Amino acid sequence: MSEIALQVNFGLNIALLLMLVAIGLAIARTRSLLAAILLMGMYSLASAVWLIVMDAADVAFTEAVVGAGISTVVLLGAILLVRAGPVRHNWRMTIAPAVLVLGVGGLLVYAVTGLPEFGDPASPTNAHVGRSYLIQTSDEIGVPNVVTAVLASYRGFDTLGETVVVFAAGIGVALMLGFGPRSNLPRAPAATGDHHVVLRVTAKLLIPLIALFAFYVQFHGDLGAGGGFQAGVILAVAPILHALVFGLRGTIAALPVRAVRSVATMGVLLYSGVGVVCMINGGGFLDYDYLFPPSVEAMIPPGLMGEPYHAHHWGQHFGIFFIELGVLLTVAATMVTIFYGFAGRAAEEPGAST
Amino acid sequence: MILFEALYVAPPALTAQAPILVIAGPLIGACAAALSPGGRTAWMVSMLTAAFALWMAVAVAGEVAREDVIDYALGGFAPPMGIALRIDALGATMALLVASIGVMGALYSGHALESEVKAEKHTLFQSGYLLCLAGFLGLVFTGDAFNAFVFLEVSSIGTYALVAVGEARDRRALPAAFNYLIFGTVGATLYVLGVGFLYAATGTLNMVDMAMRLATLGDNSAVQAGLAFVVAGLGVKAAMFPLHGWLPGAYAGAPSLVSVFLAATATKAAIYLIIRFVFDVFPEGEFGEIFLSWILAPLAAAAVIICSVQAVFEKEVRRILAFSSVAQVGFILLGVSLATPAGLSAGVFYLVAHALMKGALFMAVGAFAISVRARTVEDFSGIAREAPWSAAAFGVGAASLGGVPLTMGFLAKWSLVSAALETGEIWIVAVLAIGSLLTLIYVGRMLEAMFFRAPGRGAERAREAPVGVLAPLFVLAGLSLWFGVDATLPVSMVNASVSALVGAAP
Amino acid sequence: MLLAAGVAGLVVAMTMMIWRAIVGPSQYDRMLAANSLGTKIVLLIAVIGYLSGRPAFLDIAIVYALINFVTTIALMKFFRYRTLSRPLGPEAKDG
Amino acid sequence: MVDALHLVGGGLVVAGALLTLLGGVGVLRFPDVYTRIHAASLTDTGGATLVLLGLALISGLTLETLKLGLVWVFVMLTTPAAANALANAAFSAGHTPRIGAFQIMKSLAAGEARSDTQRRETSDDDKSSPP
Amino acid sequence: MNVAVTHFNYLAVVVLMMIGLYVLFSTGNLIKRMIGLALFQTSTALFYISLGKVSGGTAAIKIYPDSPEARALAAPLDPTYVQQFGVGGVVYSNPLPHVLILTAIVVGVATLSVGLSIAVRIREAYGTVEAGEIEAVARLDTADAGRDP
Repeated sequence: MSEIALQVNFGLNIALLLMLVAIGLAIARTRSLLAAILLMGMYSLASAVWLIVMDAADVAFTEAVVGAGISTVVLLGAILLVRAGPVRHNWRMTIAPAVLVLGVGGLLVYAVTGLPEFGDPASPTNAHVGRSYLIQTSDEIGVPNVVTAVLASYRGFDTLGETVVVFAAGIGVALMLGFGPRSNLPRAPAATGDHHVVLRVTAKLLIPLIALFAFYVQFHGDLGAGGGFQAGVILAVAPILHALVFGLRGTIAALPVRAVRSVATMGVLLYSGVGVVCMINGGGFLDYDYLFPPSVEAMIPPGLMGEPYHAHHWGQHFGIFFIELGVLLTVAATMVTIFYGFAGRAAEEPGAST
Repeated sequence: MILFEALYVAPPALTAQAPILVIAGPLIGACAAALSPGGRTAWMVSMLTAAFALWMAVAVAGEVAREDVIDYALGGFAPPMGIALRIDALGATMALLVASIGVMGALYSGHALESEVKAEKHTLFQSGYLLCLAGFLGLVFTGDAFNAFVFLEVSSIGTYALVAVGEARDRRALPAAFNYLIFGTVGATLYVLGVGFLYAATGTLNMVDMAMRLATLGDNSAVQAGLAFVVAGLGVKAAMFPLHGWLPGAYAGAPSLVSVFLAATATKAAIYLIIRFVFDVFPEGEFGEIFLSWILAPLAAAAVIICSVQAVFEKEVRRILAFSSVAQVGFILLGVSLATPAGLSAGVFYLVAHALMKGALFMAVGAFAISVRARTVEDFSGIAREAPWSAAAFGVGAASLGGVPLTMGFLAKWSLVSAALETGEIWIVAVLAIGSLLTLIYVGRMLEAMFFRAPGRGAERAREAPVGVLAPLFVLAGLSLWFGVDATLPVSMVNASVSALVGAAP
Repeated sequence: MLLAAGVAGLVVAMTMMIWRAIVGPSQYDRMLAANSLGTKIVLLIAVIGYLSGRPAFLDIAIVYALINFVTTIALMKFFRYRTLSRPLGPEAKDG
Repeated sequence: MVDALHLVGGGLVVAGALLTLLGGVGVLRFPDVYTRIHAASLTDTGGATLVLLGLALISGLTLETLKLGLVWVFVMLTTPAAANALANAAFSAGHTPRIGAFQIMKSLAAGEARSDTQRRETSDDDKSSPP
Repeated sequence: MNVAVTHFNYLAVVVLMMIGLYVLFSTGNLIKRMIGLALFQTSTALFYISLGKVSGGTAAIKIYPDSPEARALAAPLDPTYVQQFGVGGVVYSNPLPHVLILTAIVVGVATLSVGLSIAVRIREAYGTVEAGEIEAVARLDTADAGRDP
């Protein structure tokens, strides 16, 4: 890194934030839902670059796959189902919100003046707990990616909650959309006269690559940016792409709805099961140091996994491995469930489509 | 506490882990329910899990009675680094309340679901129900501000869908659920924003650590706004007066099981968290006092008056009960805003009383709904003749709501009034009196229609609800009565709770 | 220095895409802008990674390239077929 | 030697960025969707090739180079495919090109295609709604 | 220094939040409301991330101390600054907000999908997703409540 990199970071920060504000204003202004969705996707894209500038690589990863990918697809699925026209504007409906928003904004500006300067390394945020994580991770967890260490180990309970939130969303969408008319899913077309050869071939090439890449992100999460959640969403993208290109019918035949739902459940069970195993072995819930009973731990030769990974970290490593796997399963399966819900609900009456 | 000694039969190994088992039990149960082959199995899973959670909650309460405060470090990391559960007497009381309502709801769902939710949805519904239960229990136990947000969302996301499932009976459930989702998410986001400001000021998310650091820091604009956002965000969830717009529709539209569960736990858990922040985390000083007496108290008073009036003019029974809930939240917050030990314990006692009686009332309405599709007070007229037992339970709940002597509601109102008199805040006494009068009016309207009129169109076809529904209903109504006569148990728990809080009172 | 100039060029190009997305006029212009913005962001992430000495972030660029494609397919299905469940192929009812 | 590689790599990155910039100008200035698609996809692939090649020169033979290659493959696969899909969608939705032989033929045939296109271009904003 | 400069990030985030809230409350269209809600939630994420940035820092993925990479990262910074705020010779940004926001983003997409699914059902039950029209129908429902269902 050179001095110029710092200046570039500074400039990028400002430029990207201004871009975000511009996109936000455009979203507020547009009356077309589709335009709003497209702009929202662009907002996510731009904010993810900003996140990289802010050193939040893991978050950028997530925002990229969730904001630009899954959210856009889900929103598209939704506006197809509601067949909404342009948003109606009513000037009377703009005054009260404007007053409210200005009030909240005023309070926020007042609050912001009390914050420490942006980027201050000595601010309470950066000096207290955050710094302790950076210092202690090597000793206590032993993975290079501190974000993964905090996510999966120090604050593993939050992550369990997050996984459960995803699971709950899957249940919610299934309750709403899962039992409706999944009638007449169209068959795959005959091969003749197919003029989407480009897309079909590209998709065929990409789908296995996407799955492979998901597993790379999963197992590389200790060392670099990535982890169960990101990998889960990427993994879900593979069947979604398959459904988009080759039709939902074939995808559901390969990955039945119930099976996918069960996988989501298995993920949560795996995660909480790790916690319970730790408890049975005498530790607290999710205390991975107790993942293996002492008798097993004693059998592990100290240098087995290389110098930094002494026996104490064994449990942490495997604990993180298993819970990230649980997150992967739940997230991937739930995202597919959600997609099934929106794509599979054939709401249009015959002939209603354009 | 003798009761706990008697009930407290959990083996020591379980007791040590009881705080987390209270939360993890329903979580794992939710998975099992989702995997189970049919609605019946899911219901059994639901029952077992809720009972397990209650058992563990009792164990926790016994432990708290002995040790005052339990800290449970998750993942083996001490608090500011890791997440810790922190349970004091108030938390234990709330957990007992939530878990008991959870068991009653699970028992009740055996029959109630069949008439209101399509059979194919039963497994997922039970799973969602257990997730909500886990969410509320986690919310009550956690000692970490951000973890509270996660549990807030665990419970909320499940709740939105569960409310919307009520569309099978009443399609107004759908927009109500959507409204709830919008309000709830804005509330949760405001909460996160507030926690963000507090985090920026203190650098920690653990509530105890945060309180310690705030005490030395004093307040600056970030802290003040942070607290304001936290309370506003939780206020949405707690249906604090101007932020209650989501509640009437949601309670009226949801399947009756969900109404029971929400009315008895959702707003209560949020109020609990408000109390937690106001008394444990807020730095002592002018800001806290100004907040309590100039913002919280007037809003609570407005809620009592305005929403009671709305309840008086409402036609549909469920909506009356829903508006009444907002008004009763006002009663509770009035007690809290007094910030004296007496006021606080009156507020907490009222909270428990309201949970029991509102649970009983919604459950009774659900019991009627099994046989008849009645909505308005007119529809319910004369129903007491066709379904006497459910109506009797409804009557007990309504009497408690109206503050008739020998019910828990009476004791609650009485202690509120005496606490207000003690502080000399006459206007609060006046508000309480007007509110109680209005409550009597709408309660009287419902009871008059049910018990003293000839059966109307709807009530003629009414039949008594099955035992599976009557049993939990009678437990809730009976508790309202029993605690109205002999309130030793709740009073001792509430007093313990308040003495845990009041040291830090502003 | 050169990399910084590259970043500047890419940022200006991004701004142009955002402008195109805001003014439209048709939805296809917005789609084009979104897609092209995605490509530029892939490049930007790669260049930032080298500039700031952490080239490991290329993983994120890869994800972007993938996601961008999926989104575009979804949008195309939106325009062509008005459903996400239909397979691609000869149009049954061209619209 | 290393410095020279860095210099050349940096130069390629700048060239790539300039190419995308040029494409951006095209996207802003060209008259209709098809020409804009043309400008964007052409410069995107070209610019991506230059930038990624430049970065590869800078990083030398490492794992990162492999990833750069992967990014390049993905961009090369997806950008043209997306452009194809986009143009296809626009065309089948009835968007008429404003320049080129197609347009001339059409304007000869109809005599009023220009105004037709303009109307379409402005009214298209709410295409998400069913007619 | 001027607050507008030192707190630029926070102010921009405030503007984004206001935009999100405005979109949320100024439209009756349920889908657009969800978009506004998503915008509001995302801006909270940006707020947290801004809090965790340390100037001159790098992503919190540990680099082996004294490796060439670590030295290159520390080179442009003041050595005493690195000494005071760095860990193993490298200044990292704060990982905790990143973890929190990972969770928040997940919650955001969960809310979005549940909200949209409810909106879809509303469209099926009411034939519209405009809040005003839904309310009108719901009022009729309420008025109907007295009559036999």
